Amino acid sequence: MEKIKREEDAILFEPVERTGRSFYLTLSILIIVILWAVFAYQFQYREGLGVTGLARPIFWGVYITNFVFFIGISHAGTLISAILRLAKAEWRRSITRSAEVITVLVLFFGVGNILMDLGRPDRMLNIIKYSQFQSPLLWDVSSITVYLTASSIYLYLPLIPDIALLRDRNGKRRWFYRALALGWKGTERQHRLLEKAISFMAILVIPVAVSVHTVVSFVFAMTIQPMWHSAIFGPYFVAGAIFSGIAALIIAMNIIRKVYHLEEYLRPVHFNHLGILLLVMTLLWFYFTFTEYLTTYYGGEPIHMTIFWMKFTGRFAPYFWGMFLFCFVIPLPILSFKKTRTPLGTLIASISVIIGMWLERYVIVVPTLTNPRLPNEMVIYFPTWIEWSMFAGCVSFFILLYMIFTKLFPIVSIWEVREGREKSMIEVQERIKTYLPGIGVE
Amino acid sequence: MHRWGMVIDLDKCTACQTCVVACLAENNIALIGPEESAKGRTIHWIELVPYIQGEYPHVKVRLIPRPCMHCDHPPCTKVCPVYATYLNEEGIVAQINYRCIGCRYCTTACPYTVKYFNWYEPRWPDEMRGALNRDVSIRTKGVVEKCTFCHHRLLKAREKAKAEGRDLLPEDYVPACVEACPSGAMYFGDLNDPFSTVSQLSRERRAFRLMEDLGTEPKVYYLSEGM
Amino acid sequence: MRLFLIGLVIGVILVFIFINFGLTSRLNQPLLFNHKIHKEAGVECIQCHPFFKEQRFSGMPNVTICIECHKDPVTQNPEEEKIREFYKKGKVFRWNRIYEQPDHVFFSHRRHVVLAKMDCKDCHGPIEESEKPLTKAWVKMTMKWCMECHTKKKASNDCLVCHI
Amino acid sequence: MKLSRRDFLKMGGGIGVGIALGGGFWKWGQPPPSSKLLPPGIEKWVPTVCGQCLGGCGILVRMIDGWATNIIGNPLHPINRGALCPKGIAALQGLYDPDRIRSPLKRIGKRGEGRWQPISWKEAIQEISNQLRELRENGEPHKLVVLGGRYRGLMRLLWERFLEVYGSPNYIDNQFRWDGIPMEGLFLTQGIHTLFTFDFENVKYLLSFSAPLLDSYWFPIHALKAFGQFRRGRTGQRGRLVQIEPRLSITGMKADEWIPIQPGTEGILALGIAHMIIKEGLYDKEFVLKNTFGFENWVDSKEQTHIGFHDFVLSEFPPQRVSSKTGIPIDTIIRLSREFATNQPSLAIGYRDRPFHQMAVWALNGLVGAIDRRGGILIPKSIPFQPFPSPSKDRAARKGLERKRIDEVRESPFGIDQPYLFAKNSISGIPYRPKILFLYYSNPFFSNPCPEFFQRAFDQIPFIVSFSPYMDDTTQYVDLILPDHTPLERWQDDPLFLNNGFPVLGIRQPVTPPIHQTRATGDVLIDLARSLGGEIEKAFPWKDFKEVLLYGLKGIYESRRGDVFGLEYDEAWIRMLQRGGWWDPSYKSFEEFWELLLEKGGWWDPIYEFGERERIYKTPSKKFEFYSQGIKGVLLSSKGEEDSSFLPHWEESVPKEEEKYPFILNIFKTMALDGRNANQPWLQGILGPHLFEKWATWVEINPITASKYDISDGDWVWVESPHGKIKVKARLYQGAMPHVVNIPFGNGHRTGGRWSKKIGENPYRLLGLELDSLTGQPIHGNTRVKIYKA
Repeated sequence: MEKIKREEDAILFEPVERTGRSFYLTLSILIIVILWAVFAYQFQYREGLGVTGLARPIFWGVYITNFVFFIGISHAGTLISAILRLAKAEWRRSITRSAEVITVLVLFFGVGNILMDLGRPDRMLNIIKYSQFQSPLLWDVSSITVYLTASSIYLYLPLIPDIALLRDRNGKRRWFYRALALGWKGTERQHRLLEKAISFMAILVIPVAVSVHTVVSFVFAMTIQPMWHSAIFGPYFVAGAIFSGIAALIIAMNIIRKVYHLEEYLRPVHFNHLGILLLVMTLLWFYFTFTEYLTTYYGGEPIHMTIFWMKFTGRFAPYFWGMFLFCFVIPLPILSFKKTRTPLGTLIASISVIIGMWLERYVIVVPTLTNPRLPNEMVIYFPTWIEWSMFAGCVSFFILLYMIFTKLFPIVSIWEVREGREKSMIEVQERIKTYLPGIGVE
Repeated sequence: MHRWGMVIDLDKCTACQTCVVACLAENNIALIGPEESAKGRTIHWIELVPYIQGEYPHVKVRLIPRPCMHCDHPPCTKVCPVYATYLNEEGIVAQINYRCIGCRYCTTACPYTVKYFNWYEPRWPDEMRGALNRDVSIRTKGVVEKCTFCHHRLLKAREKAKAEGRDLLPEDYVPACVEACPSGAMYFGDLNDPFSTVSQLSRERRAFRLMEDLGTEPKVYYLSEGM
Repeated sequence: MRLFLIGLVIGVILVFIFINFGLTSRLNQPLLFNHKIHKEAGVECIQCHPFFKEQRFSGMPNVTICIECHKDPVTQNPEEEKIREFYKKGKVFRWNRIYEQPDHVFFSHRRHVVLAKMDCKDCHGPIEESEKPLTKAWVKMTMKWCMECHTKKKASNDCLVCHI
Repeated sequence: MKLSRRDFLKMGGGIGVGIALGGGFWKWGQPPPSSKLLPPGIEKWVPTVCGQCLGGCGILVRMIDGWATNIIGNPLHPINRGALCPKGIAALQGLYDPDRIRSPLKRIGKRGEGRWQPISWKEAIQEISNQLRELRENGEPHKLVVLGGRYRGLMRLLWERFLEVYGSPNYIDNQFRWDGIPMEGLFLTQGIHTLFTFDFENVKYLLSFSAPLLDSYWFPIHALKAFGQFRRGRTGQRGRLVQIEPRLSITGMKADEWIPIQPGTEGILALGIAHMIIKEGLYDKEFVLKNTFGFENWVDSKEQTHIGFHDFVLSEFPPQRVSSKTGIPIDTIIRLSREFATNQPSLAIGYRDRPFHQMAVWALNGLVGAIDRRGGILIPKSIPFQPFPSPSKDRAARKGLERKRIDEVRESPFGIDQPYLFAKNSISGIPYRPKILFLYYSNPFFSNPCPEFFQRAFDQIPFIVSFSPYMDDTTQYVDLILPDHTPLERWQDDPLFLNNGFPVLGIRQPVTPPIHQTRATGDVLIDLARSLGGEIEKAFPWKDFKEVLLYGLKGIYESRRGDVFGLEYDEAWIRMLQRGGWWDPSYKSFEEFWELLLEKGGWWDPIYEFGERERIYKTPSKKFEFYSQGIKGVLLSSKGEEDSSFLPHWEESVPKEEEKYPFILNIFKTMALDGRNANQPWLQGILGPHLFEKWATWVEINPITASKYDISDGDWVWVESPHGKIKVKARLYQGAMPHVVNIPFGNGHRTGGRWSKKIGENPYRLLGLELDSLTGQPIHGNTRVKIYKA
């Protein structure tokens, strides 16, 4: 048995070592989309933001929606992997890496969307040169920077032993792996240090991750605009972020599993467990949404109610009810039953959640701006091809980077899987002994 | 220290919009054509805001000229990440266009929607360029702009008064909108001076401010219609 | 691949070096004006730059001002002949501006010269000793430079003092 | 480390890509070159008179380096005292309009095709004078017609003088507009054809019958400036304004009360109010006794008894009838009549409705004695221009002048020129067909109701010349364009008066030399006269229009009246002196007078003399006539001797095809556009603030009506009348009556500049040719339309 397993680990090295035609095909399609988005952006840069559908008073649109959305997705990884690691959930071993990568990569697109949204991107360094820390936008900048650094380290640390493995396999790009492996030899001391560092980072990233999305919500909540100025926004956003993050992770795992034939590593049980997590988040999301809108409704302030009704029955009803459909109505039954918590079932639920969460961000940003406090002319916002192109470009670029990552590094943590095989059985037994009465060794 | 403020008497106001056009001419505000206007991209630093209440035939329409309120507690300045908008010592909410990165956070934070964004580079036909006001800078695309209480006039007035060796008189510094108002419905001056017209009017029984409950403490006062 | 990447880095560095040091152009003036001679001949600044006490700007002299003194030759200098040539042809000098504030800066000469009683040389340096037209500003008038002086002289550094 | 050739190439490639990328990013990251403003310069303020409308505001134009950079009101000019209206400031965009006509243009394509060839002024004048000479040689000088629009001053005299010595009686004044000065009412009651003023500032109760006081008053600044004074200028007294109008206009919004009324029934409401005032005995009995004629029944020289206003109104206009016609509750009518009669001084003001409706409103003023008093209707003194010497006419001219006018105006009771009759006669050729037409300040293809009619008339005229500085719908259709200067480039006089009756003369001077190759029409006229030679040349001894102006001003200098503009407190001083028979002007010689005029902006005579009856009442009875004897002489032949035809009465226009066209069309004007200034983007941006409308033509519909027709806010709809249809944006508006739809006039130019061409629609195209029998002008508010989704 041992022998077969050893051979089967080889499949984890396969993507790094061998590249098929379909990879290049996908790559070129993605690159075309990205180039198209680059073209769209340079058009926007040259002409001004007038090429978007934005106008007064709807000063923010898809870019800001995407910003919140991408930052939300980034909660997938680090937070989940950190919690699972700290909880010593053994089933985490084959999924942590793919989760962490999502975090690091998607953060760039969150930040990127803010930059795309700037009227004068050439002056973006003013944010650093003349920072005004009273502005929630600056809080975002700081917390995202910290989060990016922390989650990059958190991704990198568990990567070191695997890089060393690659270095030692005499494959391609040895110089590259040699530089990154930082002289990992797998000694006892190194292992001890690494474990320590990983668990330290795991504890660190959790508050950072929570703060990031809280601060993102503060961008809205700190203004006095109706239906933004809400104390619940912080937790609401964090819950939403974890929600969309898990969904993104499930989608990514499904794809990796199919493309790289990792059925052995990413088993239905993983999807089942993640599905339960997603179910919890669905209910939590519903709870927050319900609270938020119920509070508004009972307050009944006219300025809030205009927006409220606009979402419930007015122009934004399709978006609002779409959000409700995708975030709640579709995923809830799928995730509620063990029978449907299959890889496919969770995939459908996750895609639905991702669409729903994007709509949620849109429904937060746009309707409030459409109805400013002072009477204003009716302006209808709809994103132009530029904004859609950039959205497509961001998604494609993210997929591209993700793909490239899988080509450079194993997407399932090899050493952790091996460690699990070698040590965990005993460790778990030992551990259970420590918390259950009656079977203790004493 | 001065604290500049404005009073608009709605009883005298005729809703003629001279203030709007005077402001456009004074401040080199970009020409926004029909297509862009239809998208809601008009730039009017001061504009008439209509409140339509009731139903025919018992309908009351109020048209309220709305410049920047120059709040004492401006919600917009707090959120600017680069100090491009701030409250200056004399109570003017400044907008430094050259510092602005165009994130439009202030525009969304302002409850009075007084801030405008340059969606495109402002352009004029060559025949008209020479007629621009040389005392006011031209904004570029991608920056936020708004009413400045014609602050450039204060610079010139103060310099003139100083050169003539006298104090700044109330009539030295008047924004373009106030200067042009045909029915004399707009007043401008120092709210800190208890005897100035504006500060006396701001204490009048008819005086109110827009959305006082938000606690923004605007320095633009209105005098309500009627007795 | 590795070498390509190294090359890439070198290339980018080269571009930055080029941008930072390579791009300083020199300006040519229509006339080789000698500030020193004029000063020595007792011509005051205000005779050629007539507005700096009353206006924002100081005013650049043009043919009509020059010709007042140079109607008939004063020296043998061929440059002087140019003035009369320009005058005859009805042309004007197109001075290349060296000190020019950008559009978003409100700078007033009167405010500095009359009200703050500053000397020309405080900003323009020892211009009266120059024998050739300037090709480069005496000091790069950055915002930092302005603000340092304002701080020193306890003038206001409020953005709205200069920015319009 | 050893570098192979391959490695070297790789590295080189890297460097290349690095440079390209780095350089590219740097270049791309450079801020776009900012549009540099012109450098500051020395400013100069030039006083002149605004020419954007007929308000006559004094303005100061801020000139820097020869560029007009801003316009403010002239604080010395008594009409506006430093204030302005939005149009005044937009004059900058009129001056620097990039689509101005830059030189004389000769048509090369078909008429209306818009293909032009620039020609020189010499050629242009040559061409016209050839045509004019030929016409005279053929003995038909009367076939020259001038269609003149809205402007003032000596230029009109110059045109008339030109036509006189040329031999044509045909100066057709085309300035009728519904929102214009209700002159017929004044003529019927006071026998006066000239202008008058309302002393708004001193009125306590203002009853407005659809008068567009704050929307599109004939002299906007007069109303705008007076409004502030009317409201809060007097301690302890705040003027009350009641607006009776089919649409909640800006005036209605600013009024204390808006009373919606069935369109076209303002006249009967006025009579209903008169009925109540008389019934309750609230009228000014002393004034009516002393100063009016035809109030009580009277007996003429033939011993015939005639019914007076008193009995006529009491019998004909009981509140029940008025209420059912106007849709205003009886209670309101009674309240209005009491308020109006008891809040003295009160004033009633209407629009240019049909003459006897105007007279009905005027009768209200007669009842409360609001004639020639503070807070009433004032008749200002005229400005003492030096009259032109009477010209000698040659035989051809004398013969031409004997011919009937083409619009048969001498048969019109009010002496109003009749452009519609001119158009009709041009089409029919009876009595004759014009051969040459000059268009000055007139754009009938756009700003006259039923513009197609004029187009048909123009098709019959072989040679048409336009003097417009801008391309407009009519100018597009002419043969030769001689572009005028814009007002800021030319010399002109602007005689007007204040609300309190003081005569004012503003001097318009060029603030900048002509920007394009345009010429002032006054100068062109003098040139034309010179090129025609003979008596015509002799009648124009002036070099240019400026000399004409100086000639006219001599009269003012010699009249020993008034003074150049001064500060407000000077006014009191001058008045005091004049009361005492002194006259102490600030000038000693004509030259000094002229210099001061240019420096201050004009001349005025700050005095109004009350009680000069021969100036106030020019009726046969020398009194305010409730029974118009003045019109009686003219009308007797045509109308029979019914007394009610000479008393204020109501002429109902019968609705046609009410089922097919369920809505009444109400066309209104906005402050920004009255047909002229559409190519000025600043004005396009402020059209309808109550609905955030800009750059458009829209139709205001009552929301309940709209929901019946399944029309929602912002839909595109067709508005169709029996005469045409236009596609406009529907806007739901609570200030619209359920069966009335309102469309603003001002946009819908078929040609013109970049900012006006093909923007919006012209509602005048929906109107037919129903003309008032007395004035020959279209009737307001009797067109019905239907609406359906586009």
